[in-house]
Amino acid sequence: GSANEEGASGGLTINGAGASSQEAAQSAWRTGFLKNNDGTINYDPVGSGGGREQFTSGGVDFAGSDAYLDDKEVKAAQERCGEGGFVEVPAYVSPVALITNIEGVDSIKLKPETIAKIFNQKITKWNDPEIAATNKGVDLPDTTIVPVNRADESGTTENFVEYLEAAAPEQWPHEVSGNWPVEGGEAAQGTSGVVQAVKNGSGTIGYADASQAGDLTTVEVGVGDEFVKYSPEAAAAVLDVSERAKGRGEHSFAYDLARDTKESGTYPIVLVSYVLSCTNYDNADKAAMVKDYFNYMISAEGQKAAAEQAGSAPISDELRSKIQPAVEAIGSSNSGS
Amino acid sequence: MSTSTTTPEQDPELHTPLGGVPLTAGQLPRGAAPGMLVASAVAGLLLWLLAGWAIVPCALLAAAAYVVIVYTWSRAVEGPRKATDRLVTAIVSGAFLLALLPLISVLFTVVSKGLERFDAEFFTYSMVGVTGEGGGIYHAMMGTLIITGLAALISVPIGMLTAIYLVEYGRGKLAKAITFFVDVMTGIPSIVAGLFAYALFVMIFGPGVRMGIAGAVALSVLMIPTVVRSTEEMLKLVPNELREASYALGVPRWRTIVKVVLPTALAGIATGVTLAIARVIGETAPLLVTAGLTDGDNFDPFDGRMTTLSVYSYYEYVSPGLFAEASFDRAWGAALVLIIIVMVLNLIARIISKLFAPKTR
Amino acid sequence: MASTTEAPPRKDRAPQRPGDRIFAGISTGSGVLILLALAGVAVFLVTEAWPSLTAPAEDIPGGEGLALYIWPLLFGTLISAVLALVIAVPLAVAIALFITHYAPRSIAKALGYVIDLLAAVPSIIFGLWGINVLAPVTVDPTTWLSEHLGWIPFFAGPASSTGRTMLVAIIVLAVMVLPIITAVVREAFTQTPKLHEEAALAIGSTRWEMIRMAALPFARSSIIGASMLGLGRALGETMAVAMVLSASGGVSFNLISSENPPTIAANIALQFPESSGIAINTLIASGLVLFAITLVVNMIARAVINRRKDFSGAN
Amino acid sequence: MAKRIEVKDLDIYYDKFLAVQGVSMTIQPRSVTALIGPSGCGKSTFLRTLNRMHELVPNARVEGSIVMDDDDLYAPSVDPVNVRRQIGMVFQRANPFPTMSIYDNVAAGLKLNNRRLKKSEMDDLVERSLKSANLWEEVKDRLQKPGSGLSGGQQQRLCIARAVAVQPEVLLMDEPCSALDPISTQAIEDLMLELKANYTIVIVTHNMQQAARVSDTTGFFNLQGVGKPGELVEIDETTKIFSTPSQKATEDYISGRFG
Amino acid sequence: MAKRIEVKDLDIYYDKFLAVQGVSMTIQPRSVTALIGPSGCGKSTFLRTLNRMHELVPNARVEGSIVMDDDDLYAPSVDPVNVRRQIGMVFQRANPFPTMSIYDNVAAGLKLNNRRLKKSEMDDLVERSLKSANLWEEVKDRLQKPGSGLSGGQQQRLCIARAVAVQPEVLLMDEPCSALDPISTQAIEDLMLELKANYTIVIVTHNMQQAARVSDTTGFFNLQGVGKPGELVEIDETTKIFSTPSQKATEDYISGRFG
Ligand SMILES: Nc1ncnc2c1ncn2[C@@H]1O[C@H](COP(=O)(O)OP(=O)(O)OP(=O)(O)O)[C@@H](O)[C@H]1O
Ligand SMILES: Nc1ncnc2c1ncn2[C@@H]1O[C@H](COP(=O)(O)OP(=O)(O)OP(=O)(O)O)[C@@H](O)[C@H]1O
Ligand SMILES: [Mg+2]
Ligand SMILES: [Mg+2]
Repeated sequence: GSANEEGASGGLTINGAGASSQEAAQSAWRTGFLKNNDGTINYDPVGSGGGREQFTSGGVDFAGSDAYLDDKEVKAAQERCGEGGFVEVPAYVSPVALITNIEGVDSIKLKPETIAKIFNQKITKWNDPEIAATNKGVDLPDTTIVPVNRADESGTTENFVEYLEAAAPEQWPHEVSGNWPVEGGEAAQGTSGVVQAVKNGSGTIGYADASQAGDLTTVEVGVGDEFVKYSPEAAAAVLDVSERAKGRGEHSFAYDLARDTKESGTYPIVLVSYVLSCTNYDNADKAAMVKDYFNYMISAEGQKAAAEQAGSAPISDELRSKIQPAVEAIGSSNSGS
Repeated sequence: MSTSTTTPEQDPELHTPLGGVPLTAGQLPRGAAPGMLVASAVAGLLLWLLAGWAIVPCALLAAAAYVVIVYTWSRAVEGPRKATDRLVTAIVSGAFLLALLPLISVLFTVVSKGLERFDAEFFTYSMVGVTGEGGGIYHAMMGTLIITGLAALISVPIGMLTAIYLVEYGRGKLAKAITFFVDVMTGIPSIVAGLFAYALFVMIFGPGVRMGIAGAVALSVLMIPTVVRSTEEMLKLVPNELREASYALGVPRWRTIVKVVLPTALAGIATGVTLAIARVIGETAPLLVTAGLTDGDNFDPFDGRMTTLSVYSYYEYVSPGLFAEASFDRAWGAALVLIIIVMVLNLIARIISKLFAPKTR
Repeated sequence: MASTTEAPPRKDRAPQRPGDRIFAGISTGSGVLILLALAGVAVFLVTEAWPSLTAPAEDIPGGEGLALYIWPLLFGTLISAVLALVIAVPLAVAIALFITHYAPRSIAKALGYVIDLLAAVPSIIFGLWGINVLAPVTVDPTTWLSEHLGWIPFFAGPASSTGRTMLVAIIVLAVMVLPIITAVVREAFTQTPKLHEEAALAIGSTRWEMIRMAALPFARSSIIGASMLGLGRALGETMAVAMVLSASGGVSFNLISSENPPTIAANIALQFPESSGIAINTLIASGLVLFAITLVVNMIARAVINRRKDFSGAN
Repeated sequence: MAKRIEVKDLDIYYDKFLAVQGVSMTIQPRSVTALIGPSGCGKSTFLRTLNRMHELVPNARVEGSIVMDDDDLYAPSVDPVNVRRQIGMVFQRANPFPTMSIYDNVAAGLKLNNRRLKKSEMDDLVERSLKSANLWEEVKDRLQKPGSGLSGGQQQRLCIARAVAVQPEVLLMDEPCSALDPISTQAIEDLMLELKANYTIVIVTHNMQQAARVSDTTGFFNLQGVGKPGELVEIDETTKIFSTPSQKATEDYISGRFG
Repeated sequence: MAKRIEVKDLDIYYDKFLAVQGVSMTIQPRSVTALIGPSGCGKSTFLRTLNRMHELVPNARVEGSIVMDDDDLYAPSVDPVNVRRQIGMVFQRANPFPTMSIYDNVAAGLKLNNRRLKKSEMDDLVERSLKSANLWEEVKDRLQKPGSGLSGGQQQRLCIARAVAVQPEVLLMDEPCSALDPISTQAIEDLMLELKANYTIVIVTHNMQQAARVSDTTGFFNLQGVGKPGELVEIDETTKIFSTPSQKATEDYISGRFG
């Protein structure tokens, strides 16, 4: 252990908790940030709910969350942070890939309606005419479709379901939540569980963080008249066409994503994960460190590090310029002392 | 003689031997059973290799064939009792082999995947500043030892004393209640234990508290019932005769317990304690909410986050990022280390119990 | 010359020497401490669960009320734990017997150690092993079962194509509790007095009859105790089940499809991290139910043990 | 029916410790053979080799041969279960099964051999066995109580009843009367005299008068000294041993008449 | 040093079963009191009440009083541990500690009570105790071996040595010689005669001759019938009991002289 640098002892510690989807990115940010700064940063991947709860109760200095705060939480957060309110910015954007394991098929295109029908178990065979229609020239087998979903409540599910509801409202009558609403599919824990299940099964299709798709076949998703394969740029593009949610304070950049976009070159199934902090900390050093850390996270450099480590999609410069002022607002009322 | 009233009455029937089978009659030929075993195994192998059946049905079939043939043959030649004995022998040995399958499979999986990262860096570095490849588990290893050690320090005395209370002192309502609720405690899901410990520490230290000792408390909630139960069972097996022998020497009860009862039951208790440790050392959820997760070394259980091997391994596995291979290697390596730690503990427990165990058998 | 008057006459009924009183005191204290801790857990559970107990049905996740939310979980918990125990207990007893009574003396110890190794494997490894190794292996046999024995409710099918079924969860649980039960039972078997084993052999018992006459009755209470320990473990096991089981269905005896009821503990682990508000209360309420179940099951087991208390092997 | 047992050059070991050396004797059928000798000389050890109980002690071994009628008890083809089935034993230390009721203790052996015994027959046999061990009157009202709640002598008699119930052909008894009062002792002695019409009986006793009263043949075991193995010094007709023993050691032992 | 024990109207219960009823007797200091009677009449039970071992059986109770010198043994203020320190006991069934070596078994009374002696003193005490139980010669070479590897009689003597080693003021012995050969029996009887100069000794024996040889006072227990409690029929000087007992029952029992 002697090889480790001072660690906990050197400088300040700031603690975070929240979405486990951000864990890999947080690790990259932490490492990158601490190369040039002193101190310690911890991040407990207890889940978005836990992260938000601990943030609003004052247990942690910052939080990561796959969903933005709801109204009740906004109030709690404002109460915790006091005067200046809280900072809520998207920092982690990750495309959600549809992964399949169908014998003899290594590329497949699906329209949103078809995807909804598949996951709603209305289409049950891979050689269904509806699938065949968008996959001319692909030799689709006569196997049963096994849809794989997340067993645990997750931001990935919530974002995917949101997409289905927006892009194929007719075929997807279910309510949006982090819980998978359809019974009878294959359920697996965590991203790795879904990937595992898709890999081990046959005729399987699932949704997972694109970074974990590995060598599984990914679905090209129908957007407007074209089919888009996931890519970081295509994913990040969604944020640029989306609306910012209103009435949540000036430093809150929560987005209602335009899932039904027809915009060419956007990949609409994305997970957007936020980081949360207060604008005001009693401890000036801490405030400075949080601010620096947030700055690093959204910086081009930070986004690149996350992309390299966690496979996320870097946010666009345009978005960065929009959210930068919120991060700049972090400070301390005790800064004089 | 004045004892005529109690003289047993004449009883011709009882007083003639039943006459049994001749000593050598009704024996399967020597080597019959092993021979049959080999024959069924070979038949199974043939089915597998030549007929191309799957290995599992082949093995099952071979085992079933062996059992049936030996049983019927023995029943015909040696009679039902001997046949049953052979049947049970086959079943018991078969059960043992069956249990070895998952064990071998699990160990093979862990060792083959875990050995990948058994290098010096792995054992001497923490995860500070590590992205992608490299990195080590030193911090998590120490965290595991500290937190589990503390948990054992809390639960072993409490658990053993409670078991002693239940077996040696406990009468009446209190004892009943304790026995009963200890059982109930075995069913607490680990995450609930973690949340409970967290809530407890929040009451004392305020929200967001993360410290090693909170993790140890959470683990204790899970560990105590195992310690109590296994110790209790072992104490109950100590013959009353020994307690009486000690009391008769004017030895007070507590000394009798400490010096006679406990040493007699020690081997079993040691096994129970290691089981309890093994039960909790692999917990993740309760530790994440109480002790948290950190990249660096922190060996102070009363301040700040501590990583344990299981939590480390779990999160290396579930959120590997793009360098999944490196992450998975670390996850499996940590798991292997975890198993080795428990093995060593087990070994120590065995040595302890050997040193103090009854020298009878 | 020590005399009984040495101790000043006291009014209390059971005079004890200080050592005894201290020892009895601390051991009673530990027991009480456990009760307090448990009371703490219970209070924690009840207060945390309370909002969901009083909440209107449509606020509970699933929208059909607490009872309907928990019932499949409860069912899944019970069926997995009970069946795991049904597999594990006979196996564990058999293994313990093998080690103590069948295996050659020279290697028996080593064998015991080998089985203890299983206890050393953390849950997540069992989870990983279940997904990676066991589940794929079961796909073919379960397909066969659903085709040929489909009339048995357990094997109704259709068989899962990934093998992440209740059956696999049960097997994993069984493997997990096996070493716990084995270890305790094995110790009980080794403690069986030679005197009684010899008594049985001397009336001409075969090895198995001797075991039935002397070893099994002697270890009876330990077997039940160990099973309770195993049951607790199986009921409360979180991570392995969460990882292995494809929990996407409701109440069903079908063990081999991909639609399985989740278990309470696994469900808490799965849903807790991303939950907030009433959903968390609901999860805790399900924990409370698990608590109650353990209570009832143990009540029954205790009753069974106490029925033959006089016939304890310690006499 | 009753069996003759021929012992030749028997050496008995506990691991490396030679406990008994070079015993040769013939145990006559339809008779009572008594074994006497000082404590620790190997009587129990020897008795336990006769029905292959000795080999249950870890690392214990036997060299030499024991032949019953024409079968070598230690031949590889012989199943010790059959041996013990035919050669019953009462131990020095009473060992009723603590987990069984008094009734079940006696019935334990019966259930093994005649499974299909009717309840009434079973009751009958249990009653008769207990009667012959002179225990029936004392326990008939509490047959379903555990066997461990009996007095020392009652436990001993329970073990005798258990051994008799299976009707073996040879009965080995290790100090069966040591815990018994004169009345029960008399009853057990009567039982032995009755049984010897059909059985072969070997008893170990410290009570010379008892040996003189019940046995036809008496064997005297002795030790040369501490740490030395026990040996069979002399075996002969009981009357001869107690009147004109041929060995000085025997005479010395007998003449210090106690008991 | 030696104590007088006064028993008055003692009723002894096992749960609801009245095992012994209405016993009153005086046990004289510096003497040997023998208790005789048929098996199951409550001798052991009675003996175990004298040092409060009886209450260790679950639900067992005692009514009446036992006074030693001037202390009521069952007074609420009396610590049973102190009682047992002063009143030692040898059990009917030998029970050496299996966890301990032979040496430690003898030293158990001291070691378990944490009374520290110098190594040499302890060695000395162990040797003396073993010698007085006539076991020294047989075990001196294997003092560190487990006590359970001894023969039945050796175990019994080991237990006697263990009881003697703590030098109690009263010594209760439940059939101490039942598993012993005449030579050891003689040695134990000698020991009793020696000890009685300073101790109070109570023995239970089935052996009338032994009672006659060693005891000063003899008490006869009997049962009225099956299921009835045991009673003390008569207690008197040994010579008187064995020559002119005042009760018919005593005479009947004595006259069937066995053993
Ligand atoms: N633990 C017990 N529970 C219930 N009853 C018991 C218990 N121990 C003994 N008894 C009964 O109490 C009575 C007296 O038993 P006790 O052991 O005192 O007899 P004893 O005179 O010592 O006989 P023995 O000479 O055979 O040793 C007997 O009827 C016996 O069955
Ligand atoms: N399990 C054992 N392990 C080692 N030595 C033993 C064992 N059992 C007995 N011995 C030794 O073997 C010798 C013979 O013992 P055995 O029990 O045969 O004596 P015994 O003649 O029956 O004596 P007793 O009359 O006291 O019962 C003794 O020296 C004894 O210490
Ligand atoms: Mg003997
Ligand atoms: Mg008695």
